[in-house]
Amino acid sequence: MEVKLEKRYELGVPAQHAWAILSDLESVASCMPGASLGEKTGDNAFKGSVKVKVGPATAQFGGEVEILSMDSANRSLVLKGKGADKGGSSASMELEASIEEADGQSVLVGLATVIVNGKFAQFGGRMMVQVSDVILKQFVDNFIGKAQALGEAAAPGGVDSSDKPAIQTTSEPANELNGLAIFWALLKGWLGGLFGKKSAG
Amino acid sequence: MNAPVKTPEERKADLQGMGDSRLRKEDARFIQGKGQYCDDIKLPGMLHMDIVRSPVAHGRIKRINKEEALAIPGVHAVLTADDLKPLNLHWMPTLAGDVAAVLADEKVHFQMQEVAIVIADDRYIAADAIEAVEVEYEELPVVIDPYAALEPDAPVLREDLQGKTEGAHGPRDHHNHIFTWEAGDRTAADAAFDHAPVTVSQHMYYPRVHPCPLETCGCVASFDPIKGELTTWMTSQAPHVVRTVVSMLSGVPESKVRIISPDIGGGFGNKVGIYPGYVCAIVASIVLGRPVKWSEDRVENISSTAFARDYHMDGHLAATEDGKILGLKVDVIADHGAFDACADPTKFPAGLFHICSGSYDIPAAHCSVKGVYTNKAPGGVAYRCSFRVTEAVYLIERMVDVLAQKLNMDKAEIRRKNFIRKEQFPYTSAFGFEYDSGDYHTALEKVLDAVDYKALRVEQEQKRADPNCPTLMGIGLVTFTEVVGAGPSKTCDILGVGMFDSCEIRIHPTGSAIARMGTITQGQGHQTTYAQIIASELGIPSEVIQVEEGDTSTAPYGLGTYGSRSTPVAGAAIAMAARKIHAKAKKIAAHLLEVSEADLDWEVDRFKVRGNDEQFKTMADIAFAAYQQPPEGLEPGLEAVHYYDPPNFTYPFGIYLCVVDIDKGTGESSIRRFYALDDCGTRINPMIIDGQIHGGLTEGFAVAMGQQMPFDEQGNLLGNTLMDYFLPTAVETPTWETDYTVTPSPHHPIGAKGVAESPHVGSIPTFTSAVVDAFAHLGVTHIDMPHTSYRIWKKLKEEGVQL
Amino acid sequence: MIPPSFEYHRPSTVDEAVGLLSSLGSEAKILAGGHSLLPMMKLRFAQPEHLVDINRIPELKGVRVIGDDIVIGAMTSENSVIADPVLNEKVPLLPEAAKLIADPQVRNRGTIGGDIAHGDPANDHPALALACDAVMTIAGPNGTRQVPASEFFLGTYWTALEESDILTQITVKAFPSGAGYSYKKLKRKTGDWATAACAVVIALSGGTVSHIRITLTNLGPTALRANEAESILMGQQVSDALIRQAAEKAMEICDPAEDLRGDAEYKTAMAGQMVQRAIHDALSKAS
Amino acid sequence: MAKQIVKMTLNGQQIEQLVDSRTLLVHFLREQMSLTGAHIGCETSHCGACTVDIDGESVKACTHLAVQCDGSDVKTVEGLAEAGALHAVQEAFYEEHGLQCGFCTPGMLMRSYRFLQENPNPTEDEIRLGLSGNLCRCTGYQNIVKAVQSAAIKLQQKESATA
Repeated sequence: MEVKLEKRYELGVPAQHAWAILSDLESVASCMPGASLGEKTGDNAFKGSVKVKVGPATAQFGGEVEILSMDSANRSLVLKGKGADKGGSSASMELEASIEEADGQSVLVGLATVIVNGKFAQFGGRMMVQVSDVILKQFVDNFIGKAQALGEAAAPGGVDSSDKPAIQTTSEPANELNGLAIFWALLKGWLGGLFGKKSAG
Repeated sequence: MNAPVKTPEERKADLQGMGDSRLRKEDARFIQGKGQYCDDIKLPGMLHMDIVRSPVAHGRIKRINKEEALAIPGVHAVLTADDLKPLNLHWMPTLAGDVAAVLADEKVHFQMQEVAIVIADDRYIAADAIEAVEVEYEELPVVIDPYAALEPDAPVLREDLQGKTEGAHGPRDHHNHIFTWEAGDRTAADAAFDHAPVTVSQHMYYPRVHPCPLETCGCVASFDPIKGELTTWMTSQAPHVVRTVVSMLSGVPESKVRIISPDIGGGFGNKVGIYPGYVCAIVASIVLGRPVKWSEDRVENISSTAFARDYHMDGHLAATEDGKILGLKVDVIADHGAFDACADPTKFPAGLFHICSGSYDIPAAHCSVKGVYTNKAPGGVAYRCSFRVTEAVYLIERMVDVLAQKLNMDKAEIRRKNFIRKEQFPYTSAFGFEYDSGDYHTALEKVLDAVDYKALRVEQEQKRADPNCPTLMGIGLVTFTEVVGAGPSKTCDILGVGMFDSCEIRIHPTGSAIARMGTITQGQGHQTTYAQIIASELGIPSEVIQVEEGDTSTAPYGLGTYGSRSTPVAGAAIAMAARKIHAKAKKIAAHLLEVSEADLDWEVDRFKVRGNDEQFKTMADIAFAAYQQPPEGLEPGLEAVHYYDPPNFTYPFGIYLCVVDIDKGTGESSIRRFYALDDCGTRINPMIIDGQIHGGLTEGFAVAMGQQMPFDEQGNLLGNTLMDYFLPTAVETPTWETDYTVTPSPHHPIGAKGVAESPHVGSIPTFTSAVVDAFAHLGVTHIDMPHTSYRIWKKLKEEGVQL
Repeated sequence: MIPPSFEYHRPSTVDEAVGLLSSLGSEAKILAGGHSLLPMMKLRFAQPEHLVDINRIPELKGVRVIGDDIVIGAMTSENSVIADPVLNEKVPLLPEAAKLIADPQVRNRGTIGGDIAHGDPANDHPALALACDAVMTIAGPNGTRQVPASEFFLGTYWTALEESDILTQITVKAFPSGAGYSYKKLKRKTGDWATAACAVVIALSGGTVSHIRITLTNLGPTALRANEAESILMGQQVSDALIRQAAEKAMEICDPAEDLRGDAEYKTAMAGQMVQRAIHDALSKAS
Repeated sequence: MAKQIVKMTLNGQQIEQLVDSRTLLVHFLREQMSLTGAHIGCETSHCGACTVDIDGESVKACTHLAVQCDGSDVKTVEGLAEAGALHAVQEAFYEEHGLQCGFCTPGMLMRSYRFLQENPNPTEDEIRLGLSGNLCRCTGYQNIVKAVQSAAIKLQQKESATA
């Protein structure tokens, strides 16, 4: 089962801070609810795992994540992750993500193609789009948190000119997607009217 | 004191023989929860097997890690293809001349394919252990569409067959091509089309569906290492065939293999095949020396064992302006999935699809069926029908409707015009079938009168004229002929074994009897109806006739129960065996009555001396004498075995009419009326026949209105639980009206033709005919199944029908 | 299909249950009717280490009238809802709609609270709760709180319930006198979830609409209330044309997930059909 | 593994058994108690072949834990006939040809048994709704409906006879 998700999230942080996070796989991973990076398996490749809780259901995928291409000039990258769980499901995601600058505002733009096979596709398909929405909102909240922290870290000396300041450790990333976080994610999502367009395929 | 003397009619009634709506002998155990189904069997020391299955539809197995599973307390073994290789059991032959992986050998070819098995103390531990077996796959491009599979650059699905240009059924012209099978005369058919004033063509897809009996597949394999004997209880519709195959596979002599089909919770074709689960449980039992049980769950059942249909059909008819059909051409792309595991007679890779000229006198016809591999589960079984006959009947009945629409003729009229006439029987079709008997015109008129067809058409006209009418009304009519009772061994065999069937009858000294057959009931009521045949033939009350089936150590060899072959083939064997006994009994009677056989008349339950009602010997008297004082030169005892090789198939037919009302707003359809007239020749037990017809109609309703096995592009089967796979409840199921005519089969000893499948075969195109008819005034000639509200609504929208 | 191992707990009071949930943490799940949770466990989607069975907590069952509140215990079974005299008299929408849920056996186990707490937009009670202006009573580690239905359903499988919370009561008020009501549910077969469903409560005074609720099942990430559709009819004399307009408004807020029941276009269209039919049916019962 | 003692009345008899907390009632009955009447058809509570009676209610035993039956009164098809006499629904299913392969029958019987106590004088539509949690692949339900109608009459006659 394949689902395409197109998302735009206004970040309210300077673009280079956003890019600093986005271009660093480890900090991106730490924004992903339930995700953790393991050993480095290549220049831009890591072993990784992600645990997702949706209501009573839990999915734990182990696999690999790799940055296929990165274009710092345009602040965009292409990332591929794939993995499998023990219960007979496998999943892969190809994500084109970039930071756009629109009238001083930085916007995180993501186009994700998610393919799920096995039990989750057979039984979970009904909920895939909604659940992805929820997970991505959680991701973006963590992302903004980190980017803002960067800003604070850099101040008062003004924003570091280099696009790659040292990553500060900020609020502990959620070790799994939990109901309360989702609650806020959704509430903000609605207030901000930020839900993106989606197309189930 | 003397018992009152009974009239022959009274004695006949006492027998409960043929024609009697005798209550079922098997029910006593079922209504008290004492049936014995496969999963009810519990043996000392029995272990449980569960199966690790592929989540991907096409992939290479990179790594299998058993360690974690083996570490779980209570796990005895984890086996993969590598473990089966030394035994040469990792692949097995299929009934269709292909091979199928028992456990995936380096590659998986469909989602839910068997990859490894786990043997554990109980099913709970086994279920935990399959989760602990880690399998790493390299995903390969998936091919779901058979047309795409035939593209030159399509991925190679069956690497094991690469370079093989010759398949079991002739040349292969593409790496995903299995066979191309043809019947009829292409030249003659082309000629008919060349000169025909009218031709019509229609493409139609018969979706992949699943028989889905309420009981899934399973077995208990028990190998006795001391005696070297293998006993297996198995949900099988053909235990003897299984015994032969198991012996061939395992090397255990057939004399030491015993297959027992216990009570079976419905088959409908799902339990004809020999599945990896069976083979693995048997191997595990041989390896571990302990009984091993395998019980499939519902998701496994729908996903991996025995789909049916999946035919992409193009039909063409040539005709005169006034609707006389001159020629028929059919081209089919048959999606067989990953392995060709269809259960058809060996010489017929498309089964008996060439019955597709139907009930009509068509001078020239040709059909061609092309089998294709895709990344789907193997199967292609006959789902409550004779081999591919459902597809054939659907094709021709749809085409005749399409032609009628083109010519603006009434459905009934065009059928009257093209029917094979009563006096033409026995009739040889353009495909070479010799139809045994039929009277289609009489049956059609009976149905049209019963439902007042004219009035229905008037009502339909009025509703079409009224824009505010909330429903579309459709009338479906189907006049089908089946070919069942496979089959004559000159044309039909399975693995080289002719498709005869058998019966052994033993009359005990006290006049009761035991009879055994090579078939196996799955709800058809053999234990009841078979006894009725013997009762009528031998004058022994049904009540004292014990019928046993399904145990290969006691029953004579038979090919099993599917394709409506039990009554046509085993039923004939029963009559013939009884007649052998009857002949011997007559000799004994003559001896006892001290007259010549020529002076004896048979009356219900006795031989009597002609013209003297006082002088007679009942079958009970004769049975005792057979063991006590047989005549000179006649061996003692009273029993017989008969192997019946049918001279021909039988050709049951039926006329079905359906009225459907479609909600213009939601696309919901409601079956207002369904009238089914069946002619199955001689009727053995009318009560059971009606029950079989109700059931077949209901399965037909399910197929036509809701059943489907949808796959996404990655080969995930969506909807493999009973939440999504449509099995209608009592609420959705229509109320059925049944009727009959009787046209006995001239070549069958008792004139019976077989019945249980006609209602499935005949009803499916009737529903489609009705749904399409609701749209006919808009120029719609065909709508593919299933006719779900969703799909019908899309059609309503397409045609601009507004509420 | 075999569930994974877990520890089974059977508290006899709500406090005990909440205590268990907070001490056991995120690996504990509440077992109510079990007809959503156990199948998920059998498919190994859910693998909780602890099940807290709240079926033997008397205070969670039954329907009581407290002043003009009708208080429904969260563990009241669907069949009890169907049979309850108070609900049939004062909130007849609930029993009528409950008859369309699952099948007779499942309705013996399935509970109104479980149906709501699961947060599945396909479940029927969320839309019914919105139509009845229900208020949810939630017991948690920090005592009990009340959340109106309008703020309870937050997304697919997500509600205002936090990890150690238990939904204990659903409180509704009697319908206005003479109110008409209806639940129209399109489904593939008995026992299925709704392809689209609509609940309507409507009251008239002097020929115009004085009270109306229009809510939708399985047409978005949560149950939906069609406010704009309501306002089209509110205070108006109902006409077929207005009903059609209201249906169109309701369709505008639909965002259903595509599945085997149909695509978004079909489900949205069916929402329109169900809304119209439910309004007509409700009107026929209003006086 | 978490095992617990469970006490229940099973077909009129007091029993006390040690069960694993995850043991499904249907497996407990079939494997631990060797009562194989309740069958497993779908495992997702759709087919009703596992229907049993718990404390006067029809329940699908494939979606119910054995431990949940602690202190309950459980009746299975094996307990339907009393003192060797078939129950009216058993007689009726036999007489009206309400079964074929027999696999759904125990569930159908147990549901009909309970349904006719919930609604002693049902219409055909009420019967079809009342049995809508039980699937049958063989009969098309027509004779099952007839059987339930006939059982209803039998039970009413028994009533008036004893009254």
